[in-house]
Amino acid sequence: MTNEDLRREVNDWLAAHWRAPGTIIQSMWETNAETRAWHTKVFEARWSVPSWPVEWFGRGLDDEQTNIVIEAFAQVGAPGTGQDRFNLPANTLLAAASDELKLTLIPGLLKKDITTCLLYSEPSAGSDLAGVRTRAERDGDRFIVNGQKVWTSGATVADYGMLICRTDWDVPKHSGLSFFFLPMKQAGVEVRPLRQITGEAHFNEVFFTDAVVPASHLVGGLNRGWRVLQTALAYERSSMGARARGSRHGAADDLVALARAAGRLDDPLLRQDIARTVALRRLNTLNNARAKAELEQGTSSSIMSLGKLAMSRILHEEARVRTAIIGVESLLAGETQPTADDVNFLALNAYFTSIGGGTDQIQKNIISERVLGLPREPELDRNIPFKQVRSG
Amino acid sequence: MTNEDLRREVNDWLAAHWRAPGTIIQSMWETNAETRAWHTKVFEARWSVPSWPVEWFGRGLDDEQTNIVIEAFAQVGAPGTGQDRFNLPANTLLAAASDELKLTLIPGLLKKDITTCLLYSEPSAGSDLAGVRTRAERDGDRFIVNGQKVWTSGATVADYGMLICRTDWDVPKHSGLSFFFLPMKQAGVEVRPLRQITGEAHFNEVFFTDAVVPASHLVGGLNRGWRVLQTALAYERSSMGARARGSRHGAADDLVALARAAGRLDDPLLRQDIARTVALRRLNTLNNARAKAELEQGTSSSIMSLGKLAMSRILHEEARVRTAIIGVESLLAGETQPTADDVNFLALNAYFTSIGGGTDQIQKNIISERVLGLPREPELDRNIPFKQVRSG
Amino acid sequence: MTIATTLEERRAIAETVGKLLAEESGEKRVRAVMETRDGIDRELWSGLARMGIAGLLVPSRFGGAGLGPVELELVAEEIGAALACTPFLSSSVLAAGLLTASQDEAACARLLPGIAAGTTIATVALTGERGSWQPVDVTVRAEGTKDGANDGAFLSGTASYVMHAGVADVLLVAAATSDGLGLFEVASHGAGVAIEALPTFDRTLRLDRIAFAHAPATRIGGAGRPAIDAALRLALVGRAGEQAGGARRIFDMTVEYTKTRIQFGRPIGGFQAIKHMAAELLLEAESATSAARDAALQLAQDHDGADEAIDLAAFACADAFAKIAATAIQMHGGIAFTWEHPAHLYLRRARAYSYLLGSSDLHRERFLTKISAQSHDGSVAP
Amino acid sequence: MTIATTLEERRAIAETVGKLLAEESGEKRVRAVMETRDGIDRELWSGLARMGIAGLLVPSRFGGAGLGPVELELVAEEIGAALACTPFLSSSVLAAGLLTASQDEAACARLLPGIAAGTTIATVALTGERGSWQPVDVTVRAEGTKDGANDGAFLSGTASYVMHAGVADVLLVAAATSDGLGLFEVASHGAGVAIEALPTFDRTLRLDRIAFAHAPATRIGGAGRPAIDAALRLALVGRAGEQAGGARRIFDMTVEYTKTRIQFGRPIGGFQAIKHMAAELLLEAESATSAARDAALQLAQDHDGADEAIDLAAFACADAFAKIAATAIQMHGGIAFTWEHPAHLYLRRARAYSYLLGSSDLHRERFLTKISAQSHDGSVAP
Repeated sequence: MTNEDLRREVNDWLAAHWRAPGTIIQSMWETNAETRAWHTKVFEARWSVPSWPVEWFGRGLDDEQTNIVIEAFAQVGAPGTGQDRFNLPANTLLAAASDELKLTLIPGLLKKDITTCLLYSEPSAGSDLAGVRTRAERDGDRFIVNGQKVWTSGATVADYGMLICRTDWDVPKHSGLSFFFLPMKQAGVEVRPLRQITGEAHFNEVFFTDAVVPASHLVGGLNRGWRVLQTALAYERSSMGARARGSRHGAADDLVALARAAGRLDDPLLRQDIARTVALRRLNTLNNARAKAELEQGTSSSIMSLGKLAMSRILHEEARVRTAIIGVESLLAGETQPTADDVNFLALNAYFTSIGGGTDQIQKNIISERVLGLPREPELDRNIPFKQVRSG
Repeated sequence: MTNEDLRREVNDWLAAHWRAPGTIIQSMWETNAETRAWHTKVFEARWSVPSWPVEWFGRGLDDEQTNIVIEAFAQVGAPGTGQDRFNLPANTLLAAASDELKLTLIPGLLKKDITTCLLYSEPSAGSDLAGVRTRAERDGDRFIVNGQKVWTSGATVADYGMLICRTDWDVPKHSGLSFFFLPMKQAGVEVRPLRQITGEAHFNEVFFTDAVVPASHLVGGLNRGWRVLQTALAYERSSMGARARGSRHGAADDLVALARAAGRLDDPLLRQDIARTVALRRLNTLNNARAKAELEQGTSSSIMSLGKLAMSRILHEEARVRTAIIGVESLLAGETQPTADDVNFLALNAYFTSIGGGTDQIQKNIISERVLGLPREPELDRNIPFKQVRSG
Repeated sequence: MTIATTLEERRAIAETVGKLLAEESGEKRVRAVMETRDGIDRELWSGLARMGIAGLLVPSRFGGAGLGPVELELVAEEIGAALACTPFLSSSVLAAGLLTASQDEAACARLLPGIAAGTTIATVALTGERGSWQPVDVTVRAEGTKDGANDGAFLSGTASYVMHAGVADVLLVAAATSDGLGLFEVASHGAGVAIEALPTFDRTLRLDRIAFAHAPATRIGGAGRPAIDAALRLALVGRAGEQAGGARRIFDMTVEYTKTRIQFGRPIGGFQAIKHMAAELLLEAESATSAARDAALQLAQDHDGADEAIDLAAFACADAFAKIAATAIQMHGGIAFTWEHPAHLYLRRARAYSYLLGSSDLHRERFLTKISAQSHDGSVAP
Repeated sequence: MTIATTLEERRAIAETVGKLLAEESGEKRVRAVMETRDGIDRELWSGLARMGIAGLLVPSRFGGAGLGPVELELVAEEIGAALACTPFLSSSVLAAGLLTASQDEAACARLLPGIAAGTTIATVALTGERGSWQPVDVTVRAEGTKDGANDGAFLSGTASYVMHAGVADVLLVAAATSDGLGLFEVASHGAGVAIEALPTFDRTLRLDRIAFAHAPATRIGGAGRPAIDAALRLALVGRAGEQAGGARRIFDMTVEYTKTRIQFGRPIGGFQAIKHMAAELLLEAESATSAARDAALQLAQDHDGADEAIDLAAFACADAFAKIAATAIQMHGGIAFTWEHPAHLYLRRARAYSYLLGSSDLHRERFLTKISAQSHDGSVAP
């Protein structure tokens, strides 16, 4: 099939099926009937994952052809394709799960019939994810899970949780971990909302008390969960560099507009601060574009991994400048004070990026080791049985 | 003797002996005839080290009484006393040397007949002073020294060098070091000036080729040099926090005057920068005063050790602001451009404080460990024979 | 107005206050009070009043302890460290300081004893919607008052960012008169006074906007400006003390946490990234303490350089507290991103106090104006 | 004026230049040249001219390569990385750019072939003692010239911070005329021209002050302002490229050093303090490269946003280079405090280029003016 044929086919299909959007949800954590219906259509027409093999719901297209499909969908604003590039759970399954599990879960994931959540962090394992203490113990053809996870988005609605947990305590920390797709809707799983410093509760704690996961839902093999997790984390990191949450009321996103509204756009100190901050965001955009271009040209790019670190800096700097712009108004908050509320919210929420998904400090370790090739630090707990590792 | 008697005695003595100063040198590294003559008078009248025991050139005064002597000298502007508090080599000897060596060297040091230099750093041992590789080997009643030192002030004129070197290669790094007072004026010692990034040559490299030091010049015992060095270093660090070198032409020390001269004192950005920077220097002064007061009241003070780190920040910040003040003029340098020359010199020379005498990074380690009690990092080379330690 | 205390006496006062706060104003209590309507801990305030803290600055002839800026600063360090919800800064510092400086004996006799006893809560309305705490920002105007006349005045206009007006018994209001800024006493529940609570980001602090519509008022003292300046000096010293104390407390909590939190098999305080952040913050914390204490001392000794020292403390303490509170969250990691962890309470306070009573930029500008005047004389090198 | 090149062609040009510089302009050579009176490496310049670099921007009909901003930026990265002592920026970018933009065919035919061949060194006098590179700063005045007349003019006044005037054959001078800013050609050794070398902090860069006293001059083109703006745009793209290249080179050298320097029994690059500094600098280095390349691309494509992109690159690259060069010294420790180590050469260059052709504050102010105009239209969100 020529590129021209393909372009025609996808455009024809979209012309025939795509209608002006209603309330289709883009979030990874949520779904609704309309979203499910459209994604099912896309799935059945094999547009969901164009580059995947034909036997696994795809069309076996190459990169260039996949781009044609993605661009065609983007042109009309239709979601659902390109999931071979961004659907984290589906990709994880394709790469590491048994054929049985792939067949069980992937169609639902691509059709957005199934939603997932991430069960990674624990109170005692934040930066050090390889130190998780949630345990899964074999019991015939299933595993029994006990322990606690934290910082889980979408846990209240998710059908499955992507769970990293310990299955062997007698080997070093990285060698005793396993990765499961755990059914969330069962008695052994309790979800409690976790209130953030912003006052919101977008995250949850998840408690497992003899929760059950079928042995068939193990991904990547017993005690081989660390590698599966690494793939999933790299994906999460690169996505955190490209986007960040806006404000609650939209009253403080644009620094120039904020300064103008405050009557302070002529303040020479603020002008320098604003220029510096707007520049940081532009530079990040330019970096990301260059990274993308370099990857497409086959050059490996060192820039990609910088995105999350850059975004953290951007968000904290913007927060500082916003506060300087509104000044004393930052003493206020709440619904009746949308500007102050946004400024204060964004200042606190910046920590979501500088701490969540690996702190800035962890990101710098990763960049210096994986991109620059600097030596790892001595790790005292790397080669001893996990049960001898200190925790606290 | 009452405090009143003491005050009278010292004032009477000064009235009888002190004359308006000619060219007395305050530097630790230099001396001249007038300096020697005055210090000899002070020494013979036992004012050099008032708190030292009577058998060791002092008067056995307590702290309060010593202060009376120091204040009396300060009031007329006479140097020479208080060497019990600031004469590094003399104090090192009193604390750790044999009586014979004390008698040999201390009088000359107090009288400023003898000058010294510090032989600590090596090309391969900068931050890691315990990793020095200059070796001293026993040969009867003397040691033969081979190796190289760097960053030595005053080496061209010094009579003695305070040398830390390795005397045992089969024990861990800290346990095989010895501390000597090495005679500098001998064939085995070659001094080569070292040009700094400022273009000046205030430091030297010192090369030892079968240099000889009498065994009697060993201080603190064989292989017990590390502790002697620690005492000397703590002294050096605290003194670096209190003072820093000014500019070459005195054209850029005062930021306000510099901005006024440049006609930019009304620039709102510079005003904030200058205020911030002047404040840093004031805060350091206040911190030092508080540290001194707390020490005098017997409270242990955590502030003292912050001085060098603070000074590093001050010097770099001042350099940044000075450059912003003169702007394009900073492209120039040299004798015909005193302002630009000072601004550029001070910008480069700031690294003397942020690197010399222990980098900022080493200072932060020390502060976090010794003041805040945070754990040391794992040290891979601490408990193995030094000859197995990696170098480079 | 200052009764000299010895160093030991000062320490004893601070220690006693610290002990009371540790017992009666722990985090749990602060969180409970901050959710109440009034936002102040009346029980704690009674206890502090019994110890003489409510009347710390009130001259002894009006029932106070008659102490000065040095003691104020030390007590403020403790109050700031605990984030105690009291009208200390509003009633005992700003209002008491303003009354004392007004030299209006009648007004002092009328109001100070109650303030010192903690039975009267007074507050001061000094700034308008711009919240600059600069005289030019006063938008309340007085009418019907004659020069020096003590009654018969009426106030109109708006004052904002007034601390604790909602719980105050007495409002002291700066208003424009025909002879410059004047001070007025207004009953908080009187006619023509409408107090609207402002929703605050730092819930341990309560602010109100007051609209005066021909509200009957009693003039206090003569020219208002010198008394206002005197009260603001004290309030800035108090603010600096609270900031230094708050900064030190959250810093200490953070360092302790890094000693016990284990990741990668060892305490995170052993990693250089954390160690170096801690060392930098120690310098900030110590500098804030030095600046606050020096400002207090200079003011107590009525030194020429007092205003300069107060400006320095104002921006140095504000910036240090903000930096320490912000970095503390990062050093804690995820746990400090939860509502239940106290770190964000300190960050909220640090942000609020960065603008309450004037911004750091403003204080830096003032500081530079002063030192550049000296530098021109050649009298002082910076 | 741009002959489109493919990505591969561009890379090939940059690689060839990089190879020549690695062979002919190593650190030792740079140090030798920087101690000479002229301060430029004539041998290297001949080599670069033979490769077409001296005439990179010169239209092919005048003997040049006829390339544009994108190729300019890539070559500048290599030149900046090597701290090569050449009149590239002064002669091949500023002067060639100014002549081309003047649309004065006669002047172009007279001067550009020599510039392209590297046999003529031209430079541009654009700024006065204030060194702002703003039109208001031009203090040279032309007399006796009629509108558009090409000769008979005389220049008086001072131009400063002129790159390489001491070795230039031809001076192109911006001067005030009765019809606004005009451009003039002056023989560097002609009557009424006094060139005084300024002692520079960055010895790889030479600057001069030129005093004109009724110096005979030939007018070039008509209105000077558009040509000056065009030349400055190119020069800022060239500067950004040199800065990005210099930043990257000293960064790479520093990272390599930390891998081999052993202290405490392991490479210092394994300590978090060093690792984290390196990670932060990588972000700075990559951002500088992105900014410089984007500015070049926007200018090449004549996009509306080109000026904005150039302003952004101007301050982003200047600040990144300054930060990287400064931090590199700290990361090296004592060795980089010696004259013999190359780190300070990069710091000197970084400091010099922070003000040559305009300061970061100025470019930020311009950038903000542009984006705030758009934000007001609602046309672009920043």
